[in-house]
Amino acid sequence: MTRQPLNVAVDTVGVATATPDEKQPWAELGLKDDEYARIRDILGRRPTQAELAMYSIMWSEHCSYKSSRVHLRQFGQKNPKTPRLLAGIGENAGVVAIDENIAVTFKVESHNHPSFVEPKQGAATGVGGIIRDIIAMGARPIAVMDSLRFGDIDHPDTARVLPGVVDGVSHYGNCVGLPNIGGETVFDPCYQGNPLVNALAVGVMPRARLQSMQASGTGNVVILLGAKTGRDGIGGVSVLASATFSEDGDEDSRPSVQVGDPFEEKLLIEVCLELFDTGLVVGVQDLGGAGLTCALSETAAAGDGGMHVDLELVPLRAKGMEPHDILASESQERMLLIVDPANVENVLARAQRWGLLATAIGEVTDSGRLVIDYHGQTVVDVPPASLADEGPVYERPFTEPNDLALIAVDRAETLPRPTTDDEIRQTVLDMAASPNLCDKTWITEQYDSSVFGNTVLGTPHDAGVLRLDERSGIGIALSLDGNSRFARLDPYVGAQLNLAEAYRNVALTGATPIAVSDCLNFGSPEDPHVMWQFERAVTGIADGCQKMGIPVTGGNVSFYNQTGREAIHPTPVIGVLGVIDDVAKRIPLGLGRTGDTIALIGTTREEFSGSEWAWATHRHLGGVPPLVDLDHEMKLADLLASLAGNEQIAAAHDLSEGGLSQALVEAIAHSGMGAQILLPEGADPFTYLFSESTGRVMVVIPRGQEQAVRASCEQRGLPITPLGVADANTDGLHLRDHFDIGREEILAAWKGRIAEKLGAQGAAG
Amino acid sequence: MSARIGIVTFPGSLDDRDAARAVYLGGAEPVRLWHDDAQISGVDGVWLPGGFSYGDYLRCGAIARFSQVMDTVKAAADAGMPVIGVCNGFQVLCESHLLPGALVRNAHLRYRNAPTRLRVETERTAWTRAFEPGTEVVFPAKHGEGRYVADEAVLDELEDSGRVVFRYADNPNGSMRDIAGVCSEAGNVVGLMPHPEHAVEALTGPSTDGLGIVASVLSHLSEGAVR
Amino acid sequence: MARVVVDVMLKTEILDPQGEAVLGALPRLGVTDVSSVRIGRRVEIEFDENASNVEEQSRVIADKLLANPVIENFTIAVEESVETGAEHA
Amino acid sequence: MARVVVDVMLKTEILDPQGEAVLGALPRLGVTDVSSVRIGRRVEIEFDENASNVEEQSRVIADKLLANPVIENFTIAVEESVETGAEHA
Ligand SMILES: Nc1ncnc2c1ncn2[C@@H]1O[C@H](COP(=O)(O)OP(=O)(O)O)[C@@H](O)[C@H]1O
Ligand SMILES: [Mg+2]
Repeated sequence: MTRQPLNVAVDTVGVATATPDEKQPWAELGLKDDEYARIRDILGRRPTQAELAMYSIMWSEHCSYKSSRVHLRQFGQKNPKTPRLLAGIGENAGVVAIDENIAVTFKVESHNHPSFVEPKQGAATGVGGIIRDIIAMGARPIAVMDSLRFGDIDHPDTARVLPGVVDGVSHYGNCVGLPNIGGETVFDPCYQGNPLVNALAVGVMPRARLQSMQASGTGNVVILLGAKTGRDGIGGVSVLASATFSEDGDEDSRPSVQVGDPFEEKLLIEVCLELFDTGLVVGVQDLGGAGLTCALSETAAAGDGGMHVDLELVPLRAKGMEPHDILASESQERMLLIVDPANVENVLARAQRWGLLATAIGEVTDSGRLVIDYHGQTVVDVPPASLADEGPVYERPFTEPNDLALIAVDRAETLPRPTTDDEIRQTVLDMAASPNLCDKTWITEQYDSSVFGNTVLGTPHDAGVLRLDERSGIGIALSLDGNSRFARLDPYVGAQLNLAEAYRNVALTGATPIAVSDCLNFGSPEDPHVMWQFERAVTGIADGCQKMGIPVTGGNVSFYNQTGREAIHPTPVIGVLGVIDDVAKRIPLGLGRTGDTIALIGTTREEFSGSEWAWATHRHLGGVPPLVDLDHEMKLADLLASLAGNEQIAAAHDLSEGGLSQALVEAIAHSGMGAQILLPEGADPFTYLFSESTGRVMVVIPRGQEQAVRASCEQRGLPITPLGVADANTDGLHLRDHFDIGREEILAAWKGRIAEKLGAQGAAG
Repeated sequence: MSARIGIVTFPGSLDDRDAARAVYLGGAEPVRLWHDDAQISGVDGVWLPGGFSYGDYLRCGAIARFSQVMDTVKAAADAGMPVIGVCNGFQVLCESHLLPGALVRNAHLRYRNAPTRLRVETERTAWTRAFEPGTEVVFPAKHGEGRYVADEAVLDELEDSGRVVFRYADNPNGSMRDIAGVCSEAGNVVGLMPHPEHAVEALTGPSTDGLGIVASVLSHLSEGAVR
Repeated sequence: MARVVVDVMLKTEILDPQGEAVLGALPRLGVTDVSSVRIGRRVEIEFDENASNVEEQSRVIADKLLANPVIENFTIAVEESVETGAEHA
Repeated sequence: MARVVVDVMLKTEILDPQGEAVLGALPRLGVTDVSSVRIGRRVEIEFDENASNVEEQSRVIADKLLANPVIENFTIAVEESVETGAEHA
């Protein structure tokens, strides 16, 4: 009973031609007057209802990147040429070569608004969506990461959103069987009402298995694989992702929500991989935000240009769906396959073996048109490129926010500081207990981290490390980072600081960074100040990647993250991928063994603007962000790779939010060891412990390697400062001439904070 | 010739590859079995891996009980073949009534993943005979529905007959009497929630204690061959 | 003592993966003439002897705590003065 | 078309942490006179028009699949010939 009788009047091409003056709701669908006029121009008539729906979806901000496109071009223009890049921007996800045989694909994407409306399902389907992008490239997904931002931890809505989001990420990732190898959790009032849920997925494949999204080969069959099509998110992601929430959160205007089925997704993975391995598909595309509309028009446009679809063949879950509903539906867990007619039976049989629905719904043609019939009547007849590639492009005005100069002079370096040893000691503990720095185990322990048995480093390390090949030991490292306070102070520098942090985190495992994916979360592009932030951030990333020789391989833009006129801080979230020849040589977190030397590489300056200290203790955000030095970052990465390769380093940790103080707290907490620290002569303890000067890492050098490491640093012009020794018999932190903090006291401050705030919530679902 | 351990792949199995790796590293030969095949001929033991066999939204393991392969596994288990169920596999064994009790939602209501210390309570099973009784092992536990429950009478009987195989040192889920794993009367069928197959390599696991599970079944099988 | 039963079901338009999984398993039991399975929650609330506004209070509980209005609907049934110990068989 | 509702509840002697969690959250909603909350599953099964032995088949489904007798009890209610599209509001 999936097919309904044709008893409703359908708006066909014939009807549209005969009734040119029929009033159509283009404005309600988010199209501008001139855009509607252009559609009429392209078609030489008014669009049918189904066509109008398709244009409104494909020409939305979410699908067409109409506001961002002019700026994103920079990535392509500035990307360093590298033979590693097998597929880049414009594909479902970027693909990079790891060695002669193996390629890896990864991408980060947002699911922000849906996660505010329905935290669990919003986050879950966000994970599901990014996984399908990875499958579509021909890869087996092997891990996920999640970068989460919420309002103030004490705000009641955070107690609703956070547990739901974590539950969603956990539920989907765990059920589909992917280890979660890292991410971040940040609290800031600017995300109140606009939480950010960015998910990254990574997959691996033999290089030869790279798939294309082209619907080529006239006569080839179009197959819809996976879940039935229901009313999920009709007008959902697209409209959702382009709509600013009204301030009084009108409940009835809440769009319908998609519910994910990770079991179905797991079947999709297995079936698709089997089909790729047996060479049974010509082209493949995932169904994401814009459902069939996007998949059909993109594959047709990328291929021979023509396609014919019989829409009534699409298996439906809901009754009474009209053609435009079917085309717009965002039902999850579906893929589109292009298959040689000779292979159709085989494809259907393999799907059935796994218990997955597969239906031939059309064929590739050489007509140059995407023609969609419904019970024999044509409801769509358009040039597919007009949907997929020729959407509107805006040159939106952008101007520097006028408060920036004022903010710049409001420097955190002038804030009152703790001065006595007791005050500084207390600050170490207060910072460790602050929402952004405290232990995130309550979240991360809800994620599977070991499935597949290849997770060499996961949380709480600076980056995740996965083994790709058990024989050669080759592997990858991945980090996902953002620091929106720096970006708020200076979006160009802030974006580069983000890039530098993710790059450094990857290098800290001993891996060599090779590629970037980014998710750009901003307010409304219609606000020239937001647009300025966006332009600056994109330029910062593009320049930074050019400088460091690592290409941006893909990413995602999320606009309209604002409530009323209040936009979130500009929040670029950057994922860096690195390669490590032998995962057995990865650098872990911790303090090595008793007697190992603790040292700091990099320069500590008096830099507090935008720091966690300024925020956590003074609720202050002002001044200019710390200096970014990409040359230095590259030397540092080179050094770390060399130390790891020569096994001259026992452990390492990034110095970022919270500075050296927090790095010591985390190293002590994770290693079970103590640290005896002696600050360099003349160093101001407060500055040394809490400054957030970047480009710094804490390293632990095995006994007997001190000279060699020092020489390696000097050779690269990197300043190294010995700080002390690791010692199993020291209880916690001993800061000579200043204070001691016992391990138990450190743990008491750092652990259990999230559970304390949120543990009791969200249990009823 | 080394022993052949069949590893069942249900559509939603997740740890089947990991189980195969563990079996291989432990010195046995992994053999892939498909949930819809009635044939398990040629294997000397069966491993039911973790995962969500058929999208276990209703109750973990509830649907897997009706699979083709479980009919055969049941018959083989009755005939004395060593069978181990880990996590979802344990749930499947309970739902199939090959083991007593049930696994329900964790008392704290969350999925939780952490390395977990377990005491091996008995070496008199096909899958633990290589351990000294009382040995402590560390396996990752990761599940949302791993709280072991049964009637008091059943629990008493399990205790009295030495069929509690693993006990948690720090109960992570509210399991009755800290039970992490139990076995059948004959000791050939063992189920446990934590994952030995994720504790077989120092590089990726919290320990290599999981290899003892494979060593046990190998020793059990070779003794059978001698006898 | 008043007992209230709140039934919470996913809205009909919303995918119910749990129901789908059960539906898909029925043929294994030899059941082939079922067209749909939907699975929701049944919540049994027992109020104290002298509780007042039982229905009203239940509505608040259902609306705020038991059901997620974005994806679920609920119904409330008040079973006045059930004998204690009534077994659910 | 016959619709059958199967209610599955945890046996009373089995701890229901979900119910406990809801019970514990009630005071925050201002509800203080509830003595117990138990949460189970409600399963709505729709049979085809001409299905036979609906009750019997439902019992098999409930007994074998929907409920685990070790921990759960169930009840079955057959609602003969419900109009199509009956909305759960
Ligand atoms: N939402 C999350 N998902 C997965 N891992 C997370 C998440 N939040 C934090 N983590 C992990 O917890 C650890 C600590 O986080 P963070 O304080 O951001 O680390 P860092 O100081 O390296 O930036 C990291 O390993 C990070 O990957
Ligand atoms: Mg970080």
